[in-house]
Amino acid sequence: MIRRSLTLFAGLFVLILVIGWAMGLPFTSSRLVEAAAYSLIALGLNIQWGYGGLFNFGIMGFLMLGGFAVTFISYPVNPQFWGSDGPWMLGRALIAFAAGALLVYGARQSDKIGIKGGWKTFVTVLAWFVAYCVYRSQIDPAAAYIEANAGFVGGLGGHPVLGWLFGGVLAAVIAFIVGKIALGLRTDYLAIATIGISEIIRALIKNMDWLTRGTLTVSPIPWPTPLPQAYQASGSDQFSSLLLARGGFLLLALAVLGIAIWLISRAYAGPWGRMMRSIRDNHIAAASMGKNVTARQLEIFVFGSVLMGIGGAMLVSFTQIFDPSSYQPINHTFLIWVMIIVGGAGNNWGAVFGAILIWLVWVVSEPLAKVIFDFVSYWSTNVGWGAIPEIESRSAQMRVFVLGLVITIALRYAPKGLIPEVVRRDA
Amino acid sequence: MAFSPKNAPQERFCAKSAVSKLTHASPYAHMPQNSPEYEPRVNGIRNGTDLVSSDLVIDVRNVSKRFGGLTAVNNCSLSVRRGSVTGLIGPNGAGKSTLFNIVAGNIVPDEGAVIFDGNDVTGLKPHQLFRTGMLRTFQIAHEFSNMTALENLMMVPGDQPGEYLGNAWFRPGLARSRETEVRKKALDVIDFLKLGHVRNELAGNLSGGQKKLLELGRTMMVDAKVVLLDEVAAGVNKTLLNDLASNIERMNTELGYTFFVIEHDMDLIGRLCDPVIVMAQGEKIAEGSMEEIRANPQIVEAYFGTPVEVA
Amino acid sequence: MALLELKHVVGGYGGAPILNGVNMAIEQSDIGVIVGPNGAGKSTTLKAIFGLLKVTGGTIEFLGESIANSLPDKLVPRGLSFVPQEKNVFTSMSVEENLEMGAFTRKDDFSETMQWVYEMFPVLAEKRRQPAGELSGGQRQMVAMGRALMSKPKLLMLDEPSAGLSPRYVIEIFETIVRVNQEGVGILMVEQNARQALAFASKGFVLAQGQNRFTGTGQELIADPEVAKSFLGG
Amino acid sequence: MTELIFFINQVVISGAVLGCIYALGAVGITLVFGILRFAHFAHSELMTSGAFFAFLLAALFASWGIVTPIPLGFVVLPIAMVMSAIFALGIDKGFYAPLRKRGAKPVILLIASIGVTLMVQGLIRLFFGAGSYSFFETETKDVFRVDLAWLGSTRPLVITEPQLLMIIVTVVSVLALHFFLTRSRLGKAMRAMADNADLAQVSGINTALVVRVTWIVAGALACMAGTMLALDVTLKPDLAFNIIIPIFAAAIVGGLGQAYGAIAGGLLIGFAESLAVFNWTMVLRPLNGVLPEWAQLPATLSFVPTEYKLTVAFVILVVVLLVRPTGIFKGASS
Repeated sequence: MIRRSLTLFAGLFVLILVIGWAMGLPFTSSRLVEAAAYSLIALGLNIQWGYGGLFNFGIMGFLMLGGFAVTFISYPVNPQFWGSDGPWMLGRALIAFAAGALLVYGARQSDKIGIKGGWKTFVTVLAWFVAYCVYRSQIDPAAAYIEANAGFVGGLGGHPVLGWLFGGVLAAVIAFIVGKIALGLRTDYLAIATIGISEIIRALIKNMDWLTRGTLTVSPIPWPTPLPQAYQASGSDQFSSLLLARGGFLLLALAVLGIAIWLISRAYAGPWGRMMRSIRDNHIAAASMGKNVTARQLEIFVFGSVLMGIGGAMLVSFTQIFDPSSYQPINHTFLIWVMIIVGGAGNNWGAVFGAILIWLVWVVSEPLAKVIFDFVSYWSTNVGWGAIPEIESRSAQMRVFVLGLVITIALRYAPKGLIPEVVRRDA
Repeated sequence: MAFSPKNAPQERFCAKSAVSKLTHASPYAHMPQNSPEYEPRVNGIRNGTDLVSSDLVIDVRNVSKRFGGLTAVNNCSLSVRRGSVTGLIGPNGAGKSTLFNIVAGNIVPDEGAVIFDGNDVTGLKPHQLFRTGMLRTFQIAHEFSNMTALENLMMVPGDQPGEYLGNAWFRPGLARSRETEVRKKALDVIDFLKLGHVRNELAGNLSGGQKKLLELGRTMMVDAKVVLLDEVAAGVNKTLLNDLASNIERMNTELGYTFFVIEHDMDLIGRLCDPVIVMAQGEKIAEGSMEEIRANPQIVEAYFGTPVEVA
Repeated sequence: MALLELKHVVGGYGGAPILNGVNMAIEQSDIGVIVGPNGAGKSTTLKAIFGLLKVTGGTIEFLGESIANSLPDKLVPRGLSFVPQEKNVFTSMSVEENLEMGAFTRKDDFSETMQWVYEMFPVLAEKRRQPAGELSGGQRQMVAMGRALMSKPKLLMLDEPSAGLSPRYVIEIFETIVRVNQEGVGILMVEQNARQALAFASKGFVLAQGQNRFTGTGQELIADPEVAKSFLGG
Repeated sequence: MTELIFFINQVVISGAVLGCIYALGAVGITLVFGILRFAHFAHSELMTSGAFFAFLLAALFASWGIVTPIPLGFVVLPIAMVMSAIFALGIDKGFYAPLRKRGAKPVILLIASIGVTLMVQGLIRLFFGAGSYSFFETETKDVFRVDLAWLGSTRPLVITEPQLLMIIVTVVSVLALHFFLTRSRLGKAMRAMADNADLAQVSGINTALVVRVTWIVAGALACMAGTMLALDVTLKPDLAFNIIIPIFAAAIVGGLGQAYGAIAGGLLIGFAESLAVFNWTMVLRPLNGVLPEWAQLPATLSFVPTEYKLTVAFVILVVVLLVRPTGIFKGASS
């Protein structure tokens, strides 16, 4: 098993060298930083699906939360907003929100004062409606005012690493709420529910212009490590300063990844992992053996989502732009699933391997498809069938097909992944 | 021996033979018998230690459960005496398994209450019942199929420090020392069950009988007040079954475990259980020793069956 | 030539075999009853005959032709029919639709057979439009038997037809089974109510650990002290 | 009265159109779930590919100079439906059947259907690029305006020809489906297998045949839904991928496995979405004359801003799952 893993990783290393040789070092170094972030995200899904058997199809939503978090923390402070009535109006909206929440909570407790059955339902629905109206009455003008006078709220000017951490925290909070609502559902319902939740998160982030600038995008978001410009200023040439800067970012990303792997492995190797696997295998028996299945599933869902949030924040930090409309279920949910299925659910190294491999396949399939198309086009022109039209845009679509092909082949011929889960045998 | 409870309370030491037989008011009546001190509905009362004589460790009161149009358990009342091995028999579909699932918290009854050790535990979740000291096995083995036999046992003990992320990350010593204990105990149990040769095998690959043994082994991993055994003999070979039975007897007489057993194997019931409760159509129809049950023509008809007159 | 003949049948669900050499022979005039402890392979035998699990050894012949590992959609038209123990009606479909499903493999007009079934179970005629899921346990068992009879089988196999029924219904179901047999349908059934069923069985088979332990007429088996002691509960 | 007609135009008609499309999509999903017990995610791609089949056929017909009184999309629909049915059968044979044979869990089939989604979408994009197409490049989209001045309305009732045809076609196919499921032998066999697959097999029903019929029906209905969606708006490679959530919501709200539930769920979600984003100010404007200065209605007054239309389906889904987990009609529990 170990030999197989080492061989596969060695192969991966060779693949990276080949890509580096063919595509150049700047391209490859960028892809490697992204691969590190995707590894972290894949580990998050591995925890949820591989360890916990939970079906999360809403990864995109958690990545967006992470992206928003790092933007909010690390983007420079917007004096126009803080100097206007905006904070005050937002405060009022916040109070309205709290009041609404209190109202709904009160309605849900209304049976204590003798309102029962249908009446309680009626009161609760009415409370929801009133709370919604109260909140909208405050937030709508506040949003309009901020958008008109200050553009958007802006950032807090904090360190990007703080933003990564906040990404994890934000993802944890949302995952907790989502888990409370949805984790009791059957697998297929859970899949649909999590997709729906991620779509709601996307709709909110995309349209809350006052908070996120929506489709107008926010950039440049600062790096946690020195930017290439900083190296250039201190006298390095363009090429090496680019590499130095990316190398620095990569080191930081790898450090985060390393810490994550260390923490996960430590927990998973012991009783915690055993308990989680028992819940995944047979939650009825696990409950009868005293494990609090609901709480533990929530725990693992939150844990996994935290890694997704941090990974999503890293990606946005690296590209320096937060563009809500660039998030797509294919690129940000299904891609991660393919990584896990191909790499091997339930095995951390499998998840990392799958993440790096699939990310490279994903980014390389476009130029590769272009080369193939060019070749075929050249040949077909010579034969007299004419050239392939619009090669550029067609090659860009090729990777979606390749992704689908890879996952179906993996399910058929290596259903447990390339580095499958290891059975923990006692010596 | 692997099963010495650390702080076995003396009052639990209560062998079958040592307890004088309860007088069963009218064991063969078709109506459920409610002793006078029972109130018909006690839902919602918790920790009412006064409700029950401490002699009864499980006390099921007027429980009903319907699935759609089918009434699986119908106003059923029965009890299990502390320290006894109580058998539950009845024809297929009599509601035994449903009743078991209600007692174990896997099914919430429509009506009635389950009193466990003096507390109303109706509606408690299985993992909460585990903490009160009630353990169960399943009729169809519920093994953790992708874990080894040893892991199947090691996961059982509650409150393992290593099951909490904080301890697993920052206090590995604490987790490790408990882990060693748990492992030792699991190995003892595995040896006792003669499963040593398959301890590293995935539980999903074991034979039906071995899975059953593993289930029994899980109940040995902790010190339980009551163990519910759901058809533990099915698929277990005779020799092993003998070991199993003597083990159950020993756990009962020496360590004071109480057992509540559903079983189709009449030999095993006859050997282990006193009293035996007979259920039919969701109700308790009789209770008594195996000899008494066998001697009753009505029960023999309902359960063992009598020849039909055919033209 | 027997209607159905099993010789040294070995089979299981892929893992260790559950059947380790089962022998049986049933004529069209027979009522065969299989008894034995849980896990002895009683239901498994019926499933093996009906192609629902893999037969790896021995032969199963129906009307002289090998039918081992044939699927039900090939067996039903040949004259075999099976009533499973649980979930044996289509709960969301009406009684009449349930019966129609039993006649799915028939291309000819089956209204006469349906009439015959309704005569045998008059209560079903009353409830023909009602969803089968709303019926009581005993009535469901009748629907299940009716469904199986709609294909005009030569041999009807029943898996614990009396399971979960009150004693009154048990007797009724057994009487119906005898009546079906008198109409010329061979019966092979698994029963927990062993003594009761063996009383009217022309052939009895006691299975244990996937093998025949005793074979004889029902009366012989009941009279055998060893069978009575080990398998009939004293 | 003008306001009422406005309401009908904005909510009733557009809700009905959306509801029909959701319903036809959800029926396919629910049938596949009932028979094969897995959530078929790639249904969106059956819809999109079906629409492209219809589009290609319509273009072919147009190039032959065939002119029809109704939009070509509807004329070629039957042929496109046959092609889609064959396509669906092919997908099952190529990707799902081998997994089923191995005894894979429904979750694995669900993931496989994601793979199929990606492949089909990749192929469509490969051939058609990422742009959008219209059925009405050569034809005109007829718009019927029913003048209702005699009712005192200053606005006409507006419905386009495709919308009208769409509603008619949906009603006809739902009726046909109803008769197929309740009267035909195969339809009954499908219901039987959805009810209890093991018993269906024991009864001698050829379950492999039922699976094939299911794919044929699901593929054909998906093609119909996709084509009608493309006729109503425009044809894009991600045409149905964007509405798969409301369609799943419709199937779940109706109770997975219940064909009639899916239709009800589809209509419910379609109307709910239209109603949620409806701007009440348009209807309530006469009140502005009565209300004092400070309480004038704002320019837009809707339950949900238009940007959040998609979330409506999901909120309904969550509420239904929490209140009645098996859907409005009791769904299958796998």
